[in-house]
Amino acid sequence: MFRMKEKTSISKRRLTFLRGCAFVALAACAIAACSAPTGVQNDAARVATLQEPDTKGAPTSVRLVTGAQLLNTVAYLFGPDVKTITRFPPMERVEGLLQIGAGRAGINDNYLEIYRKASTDVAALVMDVRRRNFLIGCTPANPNAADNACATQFLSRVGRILFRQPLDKARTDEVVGIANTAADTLGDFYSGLGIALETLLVSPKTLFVVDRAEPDPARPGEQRLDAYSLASRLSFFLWNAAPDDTVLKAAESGEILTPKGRAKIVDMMLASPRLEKGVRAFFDDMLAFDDLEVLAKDPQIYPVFTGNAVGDAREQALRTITELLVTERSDYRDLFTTRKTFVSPALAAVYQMPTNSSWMAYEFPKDSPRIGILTQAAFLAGHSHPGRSSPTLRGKALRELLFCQKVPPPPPNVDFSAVENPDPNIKTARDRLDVHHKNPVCAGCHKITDPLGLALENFDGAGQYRENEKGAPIDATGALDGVPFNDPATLGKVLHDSPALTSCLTRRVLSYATSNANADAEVLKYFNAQFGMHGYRIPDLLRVIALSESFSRVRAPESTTKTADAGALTNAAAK
Amino acid sequence: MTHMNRRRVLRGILNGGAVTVGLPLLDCFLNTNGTAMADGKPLPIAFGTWHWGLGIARNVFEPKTTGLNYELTQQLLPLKDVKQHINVLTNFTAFRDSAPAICHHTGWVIARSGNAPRTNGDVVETIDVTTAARIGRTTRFKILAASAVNNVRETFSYDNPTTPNTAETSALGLYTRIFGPDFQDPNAPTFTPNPAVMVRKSALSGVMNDIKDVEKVVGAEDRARMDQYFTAVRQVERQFEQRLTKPEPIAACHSPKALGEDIKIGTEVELVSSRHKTMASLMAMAVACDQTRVFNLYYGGFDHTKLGYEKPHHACTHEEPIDEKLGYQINHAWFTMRSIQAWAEYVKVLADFKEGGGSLLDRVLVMGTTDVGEARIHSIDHLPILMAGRAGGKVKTGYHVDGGGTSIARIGYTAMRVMGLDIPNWGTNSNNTSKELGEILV
Amino acid sequence: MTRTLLRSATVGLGVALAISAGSSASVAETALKNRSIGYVMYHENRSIYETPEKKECPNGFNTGPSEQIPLWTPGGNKTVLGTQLDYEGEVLFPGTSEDRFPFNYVTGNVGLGLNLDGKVGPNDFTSPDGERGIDNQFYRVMGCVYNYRHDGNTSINFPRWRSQFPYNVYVIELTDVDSLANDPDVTVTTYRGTDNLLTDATGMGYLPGGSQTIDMRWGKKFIQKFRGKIVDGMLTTEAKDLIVPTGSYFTARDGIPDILYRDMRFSLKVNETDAVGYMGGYVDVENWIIHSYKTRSTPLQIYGQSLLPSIYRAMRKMADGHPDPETGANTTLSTALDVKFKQVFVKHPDDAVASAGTNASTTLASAGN
Amino acid sequence: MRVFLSAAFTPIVMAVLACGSAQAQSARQTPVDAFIPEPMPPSVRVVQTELDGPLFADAAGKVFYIWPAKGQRVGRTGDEMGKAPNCEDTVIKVSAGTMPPYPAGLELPEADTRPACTQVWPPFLAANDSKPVGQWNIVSRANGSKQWTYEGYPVYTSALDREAAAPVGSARIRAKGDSGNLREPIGPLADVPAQFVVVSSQTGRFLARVDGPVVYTSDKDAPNKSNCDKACLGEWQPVLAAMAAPQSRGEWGVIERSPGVRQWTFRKMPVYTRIADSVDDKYRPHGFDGSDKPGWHIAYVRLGPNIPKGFSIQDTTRGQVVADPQGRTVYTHACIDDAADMQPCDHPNQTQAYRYAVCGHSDPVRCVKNFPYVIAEKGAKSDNKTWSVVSIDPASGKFAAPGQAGALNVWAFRDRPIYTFIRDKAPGDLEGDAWGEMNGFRNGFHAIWMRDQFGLFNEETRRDQ
Repeated sequence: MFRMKEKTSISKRRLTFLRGCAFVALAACAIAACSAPTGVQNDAARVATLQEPDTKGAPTSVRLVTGAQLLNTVAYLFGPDVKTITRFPPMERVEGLLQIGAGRAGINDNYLEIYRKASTDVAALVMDVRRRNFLIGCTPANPNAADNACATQFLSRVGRILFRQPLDKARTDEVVGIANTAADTLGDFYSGLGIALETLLVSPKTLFVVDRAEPDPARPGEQRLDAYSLASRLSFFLWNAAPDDTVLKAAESGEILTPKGRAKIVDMMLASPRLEKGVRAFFDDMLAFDDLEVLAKDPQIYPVFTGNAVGDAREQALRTITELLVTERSDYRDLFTTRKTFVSPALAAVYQMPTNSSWMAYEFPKDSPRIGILTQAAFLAGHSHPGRSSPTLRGKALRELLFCQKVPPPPPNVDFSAVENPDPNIKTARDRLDVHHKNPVCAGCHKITDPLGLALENFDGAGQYRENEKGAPIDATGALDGVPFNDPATLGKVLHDSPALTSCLTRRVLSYATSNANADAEVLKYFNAQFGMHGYRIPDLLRVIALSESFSRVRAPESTTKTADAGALTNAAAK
Repeated sequence: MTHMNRRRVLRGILNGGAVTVGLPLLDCFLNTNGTAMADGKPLPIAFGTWHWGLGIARNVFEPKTTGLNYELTQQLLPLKDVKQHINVLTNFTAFRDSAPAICHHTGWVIARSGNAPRTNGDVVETIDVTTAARIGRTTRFKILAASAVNNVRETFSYDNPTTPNTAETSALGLYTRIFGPDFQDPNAPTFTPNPAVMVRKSALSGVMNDIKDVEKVVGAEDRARMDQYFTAVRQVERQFEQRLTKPEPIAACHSPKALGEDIKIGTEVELVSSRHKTMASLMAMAVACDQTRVFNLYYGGFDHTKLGYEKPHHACTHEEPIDEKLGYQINHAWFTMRSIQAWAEYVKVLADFKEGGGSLLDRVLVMGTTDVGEARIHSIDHLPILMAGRAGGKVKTGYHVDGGGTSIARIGYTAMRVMGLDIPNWGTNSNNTSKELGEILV
Repeated sequence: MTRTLLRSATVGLGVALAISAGSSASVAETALKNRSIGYVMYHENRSIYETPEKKECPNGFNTGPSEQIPLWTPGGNKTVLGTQLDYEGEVLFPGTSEDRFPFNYVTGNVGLGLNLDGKVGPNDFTSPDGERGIDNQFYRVMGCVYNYRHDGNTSINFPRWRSQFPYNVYVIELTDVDSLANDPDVTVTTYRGTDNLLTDATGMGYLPGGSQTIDMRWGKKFIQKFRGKIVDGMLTTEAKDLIVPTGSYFTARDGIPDILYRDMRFSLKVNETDAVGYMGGYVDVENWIIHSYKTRSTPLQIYGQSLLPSIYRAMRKMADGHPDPETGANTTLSTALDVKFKQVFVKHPDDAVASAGTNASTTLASAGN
Repeated sequence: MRVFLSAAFTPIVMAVLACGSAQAQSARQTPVDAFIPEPMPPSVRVVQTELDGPLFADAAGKVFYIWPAKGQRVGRTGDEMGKAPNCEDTVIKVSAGTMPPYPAGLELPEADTRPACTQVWPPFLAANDSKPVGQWNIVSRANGSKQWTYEGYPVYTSALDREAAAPVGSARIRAKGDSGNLREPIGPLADVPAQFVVVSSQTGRFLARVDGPVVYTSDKDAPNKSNCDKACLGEWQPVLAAMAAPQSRGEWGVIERSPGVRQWTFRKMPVYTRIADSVDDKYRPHGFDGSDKPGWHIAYVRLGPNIPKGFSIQDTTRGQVVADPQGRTVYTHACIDDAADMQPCDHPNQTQAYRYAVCGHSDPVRCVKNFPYVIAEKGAKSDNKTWSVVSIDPASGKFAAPGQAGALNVWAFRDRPIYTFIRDKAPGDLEGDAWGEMNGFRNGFHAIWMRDQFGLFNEETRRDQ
């Protein structure tokens, strides 16, 4: 607000106009009011920051592990070279996150076949003559027959990691039995062991992360995650992989359930280089980078934006994010004003700059228009049409992905001709959209999205810099909820200072951590304030959340009927 | 049928509000193909690939018009009797992005895997393997591959870069593999179950126990998901069971007469062609006997020779002068013509194979690839693909389609969609596509 | 109609992109930096003038090893020693005797290339647009050898080798440039680059804006400096000896040979994205024959009907440069290359200072025993 | 001809040593080349060889070879997997015409004395009661005798091999392209984790990651301790191991770089690849540029044999070659003939007609002038089996009889004399490389590459181990 006053001196007339516009827009378009904490002021909230408000926790859920989570776990077990090139089934994006969609995804016979194929690939790699000596840890007495001791040793060790808890005796015997029978039938110890490993890999205990609840001794009547479920939630949250041996040990001993023990484990996980994978996975999800997998540009209009450039654009954004937020522990908001990034040969061509033959760290010069992650190819090209830029798509993405707002889809029966088949005399996107805005049905929403996107019009549909469109100079001025800007750099600054930016991030991280998008407003307010107190540093926010009650407290899912399920929960808890 | 766009389906579900099931139930949008059993349901669809080496001479191969009723060009003339059963697809591109151009490799690898290789043998899962995971689960061979090319190291099927699937290179070998001692004639009175299958089936019991365990601790909605998973595992188990029980008799299945002796090894076109024809018949019978639903047959790599002409096909593409009057290489054109003729013979074998009320072609789809477009310069644009069969009524035939320089991965993508694979898109980098070849879909 | 348009647009993709990208305003703004600009060669071929009716070869094309080897030994020797080993020995150590086979030279006087000696001689060519005095005796010899004509195998492969084989990445850097339109004094330095060329998704259309790090570890031999000038966008340079890395796929593993050009100079139309035109100079006959043989052995020479012993004799006959100080016989043949470059950002390794190769002409021998 | 002044080359030699070439490292490591034992027929053993690593050999130590069929420009030669051997007892006297434009049926040089295939490649025969074991099986020869096969291919020894564990018949370091169909020595798998392969080179057998890049170690590291900091990690990439597997074994171990991240060690030294060593391109293979970085070394499993004393290594436009004491590039002659049994024709015990054709248009006198032998100083000796001093009769090109007058003591590589080339004028010149038929692959000369910057990265290297 203070900053806004500063800005008003630039153009009072324009600001007034924009303010009015924004008001109209909100009224007409009914932008979803899911950004509750927006505008909550630090001073007022500071009191609330000291203590986490009482929470009823997130409903327990059952989540299908993602392909990346499965592969990360397999890599932990067997090394980075044991991987399959399987294309895992896609999840559905719910409340802005695939991670929440994972709580609804199932496995039908087609998908099972994909997991089976992946498990066959992995087992074959592990049993390869070059690997097994290093990975199995024992040698069978006779390679052509079953070996109970060796199979038991291997399968119980691997099963514990895959299932995220130790196998009980019966299950161990069962899977060793599979290995033994198969070994004797096929006359090969390793083939038998491979088949047993395959069954562990496709077990629901590997593929589904099940939240199990138990009564919270500190709070009678309330439920918390049990030790193993907590270990899993922490590990998938921070590492995007199943818990490792250390984390499981803390669950086995119950240490993870004590505040001190939990803090120790969380701090260890935050200090590990594996945190980078976790943070990558979160931002990849939040920024919907999976959409880049199907992004295609018109090769005649953007010859330089090849398939390589698309893949590298995603990698660039993720490298920028992890370097800034994890390695340098910088302020999250700096992501929108930083000039530091990484560039590959394919991207250097898009950015019209020299490069090395592989990835290199790079800082755009002070006078460069490239500032912040929004001026990178992933955002610019990812939210454009195949052959031209789109202020609307960019503005919409910014609202939805970074501000957690919902922009409604266009109403039916709209005449898009002004933008789709524009009058050739109209040169720039701004002018084309102006024509489109003459239709009052459209104007409402477009006034929410377009001004943000228009600030990025100096970048074409592939993210290449330009000063003109069809010979006409580009006007990159605009305003965000009343705060004006006149180029990508000032847009970045305005974003940086927008409270919605950080509150949305807080909301997304909490949703991602708990697979629940419906946290209490008060709880969000608390975490948001904590985020601010910690200088908007991501690892600190992760820590606060990982150690919070909101993270470990659970309740039964709403739609679950009380009877049998409650019994099951109790039974599980009693174990 | 209109193929429902997956994203649209998703949006539909989301906009509809309650989402109680995950994506997998999209399966319900697929028709009944691929899962038909020998219990009176329609005969199962099957997928084949075919390969010929060294592409085409564009000026005498590519038809001048598209659609039905195109005129057969000089190199396509051998197809005149089977024109109604096939589609000729021309002018597709193998986009390699920054990957190197690997001679005789890049073209077919992208056609069959959607991914540009960086070295020889750098081949990710090929289309036949992906398709077999969907439709080939119940048969004795998930994939059956044979090659009239006399080289075991030459294959066009990969699970991954380190796992190529080799093809049978002798006709006798192919016969023995299918109809030798391990053949369980569906029409025979006796049956012996395969112990390796038994082991795999029994291993599933552990997974099912785990599902039951999990079901105990989850809510009702999640239990429905576990039930769905249980059903899927049960289905796999049933597929194993099916392979362990005596199959239903199949009227069209007759174990062919044993091959007395192998067809001579050699590269001479007449020899290759006779091996190819024998292999084609064996392959057709293997499909009819439901021994496999995914079948690869390779007619040629590049060392075929012509009696009385000293250069093998590949050398010929480079070494033979262009005939100044005709404007093309005469002997190369002859080799290509023989390849197209072999394709015609293959299609005819399938068309003439009677089963049910029709022919084998009614329920198969065969995709014939080659490694280069314009042979003389070994180009990887202007790539052609030949297709045959109607895939259970989902594909119409008799067309020439001009791909307009789009990615050749579109054809593989279309084929897999036709085979019932629920994939929203296919291919990597610039070959990624979600655009089917609508021109040949019913 | 739509279809036809679409198709022709796509057919031309590689080529069209290469040209249209030239108009990209943004690259233009950034390409000339610190008074310098780099280009990487993506196309190279011999300048051969052809007419559709093949008027320049009234006696037809020359025949190659397939046609000639059966006639190699009169009376039909049936031994490996008398045919194969004799022919291969003859390629490596060609004699000076009269050719036993007739050779078809280009007739007429229309040809492409540059006027190297500043004179208009009786054997010189006149370009289709009327420029006289063009020296290109290489064309006189090779114009009727199918391999070197536009759809000959060598002509198809040379551009590919040039653009795709890392050994051959060839970079020129213009320095001291005040304007790409007119500048009386610029420096052109040649290098070998170490990076892949930037392409569109087809891998066949080359784009400006890539980067090339100079090879100072192994490539010093290829460095040469030229003084030049730009007049109305046309860059011309002085002539110097030059070694150009010119390997083929077939010799990727062993024996990559280089071509020695004598008195080579550039004549290129330059702008912010492209440099297109000629390199003209003289090829050393001995060096060239061995280069040809090492990059394309006899079975590959068949591809375009080139019979090296005959070509050697023809080259000796038409040689028009660099007389041997002892015998007075010319040792080189005037030639021109059609070359195309795309703009690249040139990076010099930190620890290396670019310096001209000292004695390009002396490090490659030009005479055997 | 310019005089080669050895003093002038000293700086280059020094530079090479400073770059940490194999030669400079030879004192640091002992040759050990671990392999995974596999079931073998009773009379088979594994021998350690200098350039080719562990190979299968007979009781006398003579190395085994196979001859997998391979398509030629015309036709196909070699043994088909699982089929009867094509290397027979009959003497072949005419050409097979595999290389256009030369037709089949031409009389081969010295046809009257040309040996049968099995005289050059004696089959490794099995006893009548031999039983298949592991990858070893038995196939019947045309004459009814039984021959061992390995992975389906008939197994042979080579008559050219004079010493135990010294394969002269053929090598793992192979010519490419149209090189005819060479025999391949066979051996067990190297005992390295599956992320790695062992690649044979003239400098020794070194480690590479299975997907291509060369593996290095750093002087800054200590045993079982990596000191590669953030700046270092910008250029070098630790080769990571599984975090939850036992995996210490033999010369291999793991260290925990940081919590949850384990790095492989080889002989206690942490191993890395260099990020900029490009490998994802068929034509830009193993980058060795990391070895130019001070303090970094290629991780050799076993160093190659020392080059003869006084010889040097020279830079060329595409890597480094071995040069004689005067700095002249040295060449070997390689040859395989055009008969159906594709016999080698590059050894002093065999016909010299091929070499004479390409070194002097079939004139032995011109040959000696064009490609002079590299004369060994009196008393010169090699400390290994790869390099040797042999006595040659310059008139015939064959080994001289003991005490023969006029015989020359010359340097040999793999039992074949080496040569310099008259057209090379300065160190690093390579005029003689690829000199001959089919780029010198079928019959011609090649430099001995110590570092091949632009060599093809190909499946055969990948398959190496």
